Amino acid sequence: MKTTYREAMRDAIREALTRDDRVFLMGEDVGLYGGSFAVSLGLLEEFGPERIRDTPLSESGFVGAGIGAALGGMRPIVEIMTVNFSLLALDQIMNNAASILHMSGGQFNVPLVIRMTTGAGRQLAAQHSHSLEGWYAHIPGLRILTPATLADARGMLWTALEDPDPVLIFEHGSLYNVAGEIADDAGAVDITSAAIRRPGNAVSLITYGGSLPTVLEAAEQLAGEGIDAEVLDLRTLRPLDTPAILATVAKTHRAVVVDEGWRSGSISAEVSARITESSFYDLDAPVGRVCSAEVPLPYAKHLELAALPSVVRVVEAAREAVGSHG
Amino acid sequence: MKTTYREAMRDAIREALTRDDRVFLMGEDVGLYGGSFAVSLGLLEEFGPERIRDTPLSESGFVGAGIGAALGGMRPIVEIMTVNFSLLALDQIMNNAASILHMSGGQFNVPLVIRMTTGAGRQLAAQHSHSLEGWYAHIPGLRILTPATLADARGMLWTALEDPDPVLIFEHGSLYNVAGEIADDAGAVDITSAAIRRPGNAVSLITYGGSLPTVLEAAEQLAGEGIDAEVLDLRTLRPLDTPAILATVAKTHRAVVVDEGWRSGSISAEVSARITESSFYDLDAPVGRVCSAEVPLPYAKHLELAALPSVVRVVEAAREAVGSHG
Amino acid sequence: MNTPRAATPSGAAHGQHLLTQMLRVRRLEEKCVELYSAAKIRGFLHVYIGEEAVAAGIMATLDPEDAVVATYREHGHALLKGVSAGSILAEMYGFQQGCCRGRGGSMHLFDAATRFYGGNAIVAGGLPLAIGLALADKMAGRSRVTVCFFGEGAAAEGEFHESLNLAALWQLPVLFCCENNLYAMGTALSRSESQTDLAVKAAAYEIPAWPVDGMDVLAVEEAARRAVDAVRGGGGPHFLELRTYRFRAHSMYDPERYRDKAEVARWIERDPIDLLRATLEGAGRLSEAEWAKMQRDVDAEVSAAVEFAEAGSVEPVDELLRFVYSEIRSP
Amino acid sequence: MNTPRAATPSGAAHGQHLLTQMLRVRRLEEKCVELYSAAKIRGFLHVYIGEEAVAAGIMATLDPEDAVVATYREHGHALLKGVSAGSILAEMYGFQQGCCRGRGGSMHLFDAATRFYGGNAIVAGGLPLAIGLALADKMAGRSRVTVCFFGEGAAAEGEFHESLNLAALWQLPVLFCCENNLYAMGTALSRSESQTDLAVKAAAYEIPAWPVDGMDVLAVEEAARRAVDAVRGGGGPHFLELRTYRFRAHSMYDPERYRDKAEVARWIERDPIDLLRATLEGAGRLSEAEWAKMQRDVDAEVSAAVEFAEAGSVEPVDELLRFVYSEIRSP
Ligand SMILES: Cc1ncc(C[n+]2csc(CCOP(=O)(O)OP(=O)(O)O)c2C)c(N)n1
Ligand SMILES: Cc1ncc(C[n+]2csc(CCOP(=O)(O)OP(=O)(O)O)c2C)c(N)n1
Ligand SMILES: [Mg+2]
Ligand SMILES: [Mg+2]
Repeated sequence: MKTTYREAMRDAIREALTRDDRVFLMGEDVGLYGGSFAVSLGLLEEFGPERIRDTPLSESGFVGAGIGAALGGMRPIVEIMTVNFSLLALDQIMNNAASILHMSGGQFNVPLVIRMTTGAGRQLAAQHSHSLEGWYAHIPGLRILTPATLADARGMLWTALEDPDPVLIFEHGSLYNVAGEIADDAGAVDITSAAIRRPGNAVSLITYGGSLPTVLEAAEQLAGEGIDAEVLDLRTLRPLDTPAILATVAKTHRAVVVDEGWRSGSISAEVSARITESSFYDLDAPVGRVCSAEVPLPYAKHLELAALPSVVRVVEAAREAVGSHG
Repeated sequence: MKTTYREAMRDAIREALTRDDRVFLMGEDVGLYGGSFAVSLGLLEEFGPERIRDTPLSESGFVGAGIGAALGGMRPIVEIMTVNFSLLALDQIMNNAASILHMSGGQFNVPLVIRMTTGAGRQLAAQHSHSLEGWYAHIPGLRILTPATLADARGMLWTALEDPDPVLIFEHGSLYNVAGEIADDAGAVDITSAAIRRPGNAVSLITYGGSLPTVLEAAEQLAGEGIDAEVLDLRTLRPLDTPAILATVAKTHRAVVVDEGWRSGSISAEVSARITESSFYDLDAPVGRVCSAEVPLPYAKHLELAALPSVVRVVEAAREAVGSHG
Repeated sequence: MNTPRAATPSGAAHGQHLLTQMLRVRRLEEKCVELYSAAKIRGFLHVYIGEEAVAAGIMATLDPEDAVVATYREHGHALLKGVSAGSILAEMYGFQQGCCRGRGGSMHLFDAATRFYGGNAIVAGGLPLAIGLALADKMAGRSRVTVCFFGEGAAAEGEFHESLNLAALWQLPVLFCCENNLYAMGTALSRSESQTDLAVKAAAYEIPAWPVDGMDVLAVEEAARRAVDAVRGGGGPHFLELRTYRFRAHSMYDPERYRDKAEVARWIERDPIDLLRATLEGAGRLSEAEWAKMQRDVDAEVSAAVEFAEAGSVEPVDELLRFVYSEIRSP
Repeated sequence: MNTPRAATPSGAAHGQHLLTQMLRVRRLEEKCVELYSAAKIRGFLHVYIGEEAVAAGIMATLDPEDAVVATYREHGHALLKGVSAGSILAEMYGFQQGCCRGRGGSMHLFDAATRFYGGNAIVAGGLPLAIGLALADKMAGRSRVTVCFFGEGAAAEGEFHESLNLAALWQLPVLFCCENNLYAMGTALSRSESQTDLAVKAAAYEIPAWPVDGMDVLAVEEAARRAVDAVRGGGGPHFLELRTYRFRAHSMYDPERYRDKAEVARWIERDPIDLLRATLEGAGRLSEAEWAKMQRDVDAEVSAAVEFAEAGSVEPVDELLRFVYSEIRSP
């Protein structure tokens, strides 16, 4: 069936609301406005204002309320309009959501899902262009999902809601309009493993989320040059599927990690470090990284584009990895 | 002259207040209480309540006020009692302090210093034991300092105050009582370069802050086993002194990075990735990492100790690096 | 250990029950201080001595199914919600017999059986949780109450503001109990709030709010009963400002430079235990012998708790990584 | 472009000045919308159409040395604080001739020369900055005022609460200007605040606060003058609730499902420009010819600004990493 990423997310939310009446959606403008990215459009009419719950501008308050509601037996889906505003809720996310299970010696789990839009690319400038999903992946107790495909947009939410622990879902803003086919009976998907989106032998391009289309395009271009790249979609940034990472490197002996976070301390650094730790003697070249420039994202289009990972930069990094000899 | 880390910090603050009347100290209980770690003890009497300014419990508010005051021509030192509470101020730190210079096209710099205590080791459990300085180092626009020695405790603050941009100083709680000698005229120190704290040839142990004493002890023990480790104190986590990192690796061909952050996405990952990127062919062994276990820090002493980097773990990692052959 | 809601607040048995509850907290806290000095307990320790009337008066009005969220000064709240003194002490020993298997320590007592949701060491961090618990009850149509304790220092935090607004806007069944002991560490209320009348602050959210003499357990109980009944009856959030005082230092590290001994002494004259005892004795509702027995019983409970804790054992180190993620994943 | 403080608010010249100021904002905003449709401007664009009386009335009472902090809906504030229309438009074109060299865009206009401190796209994120600027003035003994604009939606955020308390506690020279246009994106005030009278909220911090008809620029100016004088005179923070309305969508992406056309139409009947024009004409203080000239002048200014922007150029790409850290480090 034809769908878009946005519709797939909406169908996933609708399905969850229908299947389990402990589920509700809460966030700024999710109801009457229809969601700032129109993801929840129409759901208010369908499910009413209790379950499609508009909140005031109080990120810390309503994220904390989501944690409390989860402790109280509900299965809240909290929408933070964008990752940029999630900083206001970080105390609740790290000190409560991620810690309560442990602090309570296993007594209280927090079955909460937090969704947020992430990423740059629309000239929204420094305060509205963060890509922090890799940064969030530093926090034990959280599970971090980055659906990049229609099937994952459709399927990750339900699995996340079945998870007894807090799950953060990062939806890249550039993906909402992506259209394509999914199976008519598309549903829950596994949220523990990475997926090979394009098999290849020459170099592993490791990425996730909003960068996946860029990387796939780069892989096509590389194929035209006779470089057969394998593309691994991490899907889940915490916990990382290390075996899948090591498996692709064992096959290709070369890797480039691509993500939209700032380079220093990015998830790419972690992937690189793990590869080096475990597959050092498999490697024929240093692990490359293509990340965002270390700058608060500029508004001007040409500068923004220059700051972000691009097909050109991925292709260059792949060529370099392939050209090196260990 | 004899001093302690705590006194050195206090002397540094006193000197700054004396030298420049744009400087003031602001934070929770910095005044009448004397500072929660007694760093500012006595300064209220000396400088009065305007310049040793107690704040209500409002981390976002007073950090933001510090940013505004810096924009208004002051040189504020904002104390966040501990890094754990800084999460409440993250929006101000990332979206304002780190971004305004850039968003304003270079018009408005933010000469603000934020000090906070960091680290675990005193059985304070999950919400009071974070080590997030490496995590903060992800943010462009910030400078991240981690004084580990008495001279740095004494000297980094003034240099930080002279910096036109926001500087975060992380003081590890376990260091305050460290006593020793510093030069009578000890003063401002450079805040851009890493420092070799122990020269050696066999392996580079790269660390900073509260882990430096652990690593130095491990190096002593390794020396007893005939392994001559070089110890590099990063001192500044952003921007990292990459040349110093590469130089020590060029010398020893083996490296272990030690830090108290959770392993995934730690600053150790970044150091490891940089080494691999730039010195891959210098390396005789994969870069090792000794970090904290990926768990919200437990209260029980034996569990907390097991979670943290220790002399034993550093020694083992160094031995492994030395035992490997590339 | 909870008083049934139907209890006559003025009966002798009831009065003695409240006195016992306060005494249990007092003796447990004194023991904690002793054990801290003996290095049996580590980390931060914040005791509730002087403030017992607050937790005792409020808990007396709760049903077992009601939820409590508290702060790092929560041993008394945990005890009076029904967590055993033994499992509290064992927790502070860092033992697996502790209510959180040694993971939480003094600042993070949790107990699922009694719906005690911590133990939160981030000032004001518990308020959003409390309204979320209340939201869950409201959405599920349950008539439970969630009680949230916090210090007056928390009132300056953004999370206080956001939580009160959400609770009022959504008319959630939550009772905010602000323990105004006049200081947040060393910061007096007047140095942290432009408006020092906390009930006025709460009323600005359209939340019914009133101040209560927090040294008078009967006054606390009466106010709490009124508030809890209103909340349970669908009246939306309520707010009590409990005017109290901590007799001891903020924590074990506090040199108390910010207040003078005379002030402390003045407050100690209104020791909530002494006050109720005098009232009961004056009314002929507490004999010498009853008082003696009460003390013996409480001492026995605390001694037994210490014994329980002393007999505890540490969790094997290879359990370090447990409880980061749940072990049982739902179907 | 600022009106000197001594101006007679009732003089014809002054009335015409206010009208001009509002018209300048209106025409610039209309041009922005046009340029957005033509894809010359990108990113998010939030226009101020309908709310012009607020910025015009308040700016008229400020000295050049006073500081302004605003939100992402700040083109008008920037313009009336004295930033040139050309450099504002060039900024939205992403050009180096823009006031932020193309780094900020619509939501982040900054200007050192006029003490315009942004342009902040985090709701309530500007409030702490504003009190910090005021703190700097107070500590340095300067009698400057900092004015902080924000929407009523910001009132639910924790940073609002923390900032108002700090400002009042420390008696800082800051004027809070809450632009209550009734909606935060699609969320009506009554769906976001338990207390919808914002002046009452502010008063709970002991901050003098009063509501003002935000469609009547003379009323705004009068209230602002009173407040600014009080602030400048050492009276501590003040708070104005400006009751206004945005005639257009929240941003360029808003389908406006949350309000009906009739409501918008009712408010448009009180268009602040029409209102003042009618008042001036009624009082014989604005002739047909003067109005025609005013429009021509404003159109000319906007056209010149467009021309300036169109002639602009992009910063070389190798400047990407500039302005992350300062280039000149202090001695
Ligand atoms: C967000 C945050 N900031 C600072 C602290 C450090 N701290 C711990 S307790 C405390 C004082 C709190 O006072 P109050 O809320 O009145 O409670 P009390 O201790 O008087 O019971 C402070 C500042 C903290 N735990 N959390
Ligand atoms: C902290 C934060 N949360 C959410 C948003 C998204 N957002 C942008 S504007 C807006 C509405 C703000 O309304 P209000 O403060 O009333 O100002 P107005 O747009 O009406 O001028 C929202 C929710 C944001 N920018 N910042
Ligand atoms: Mg207190
Ligand atoms: Mg509004």
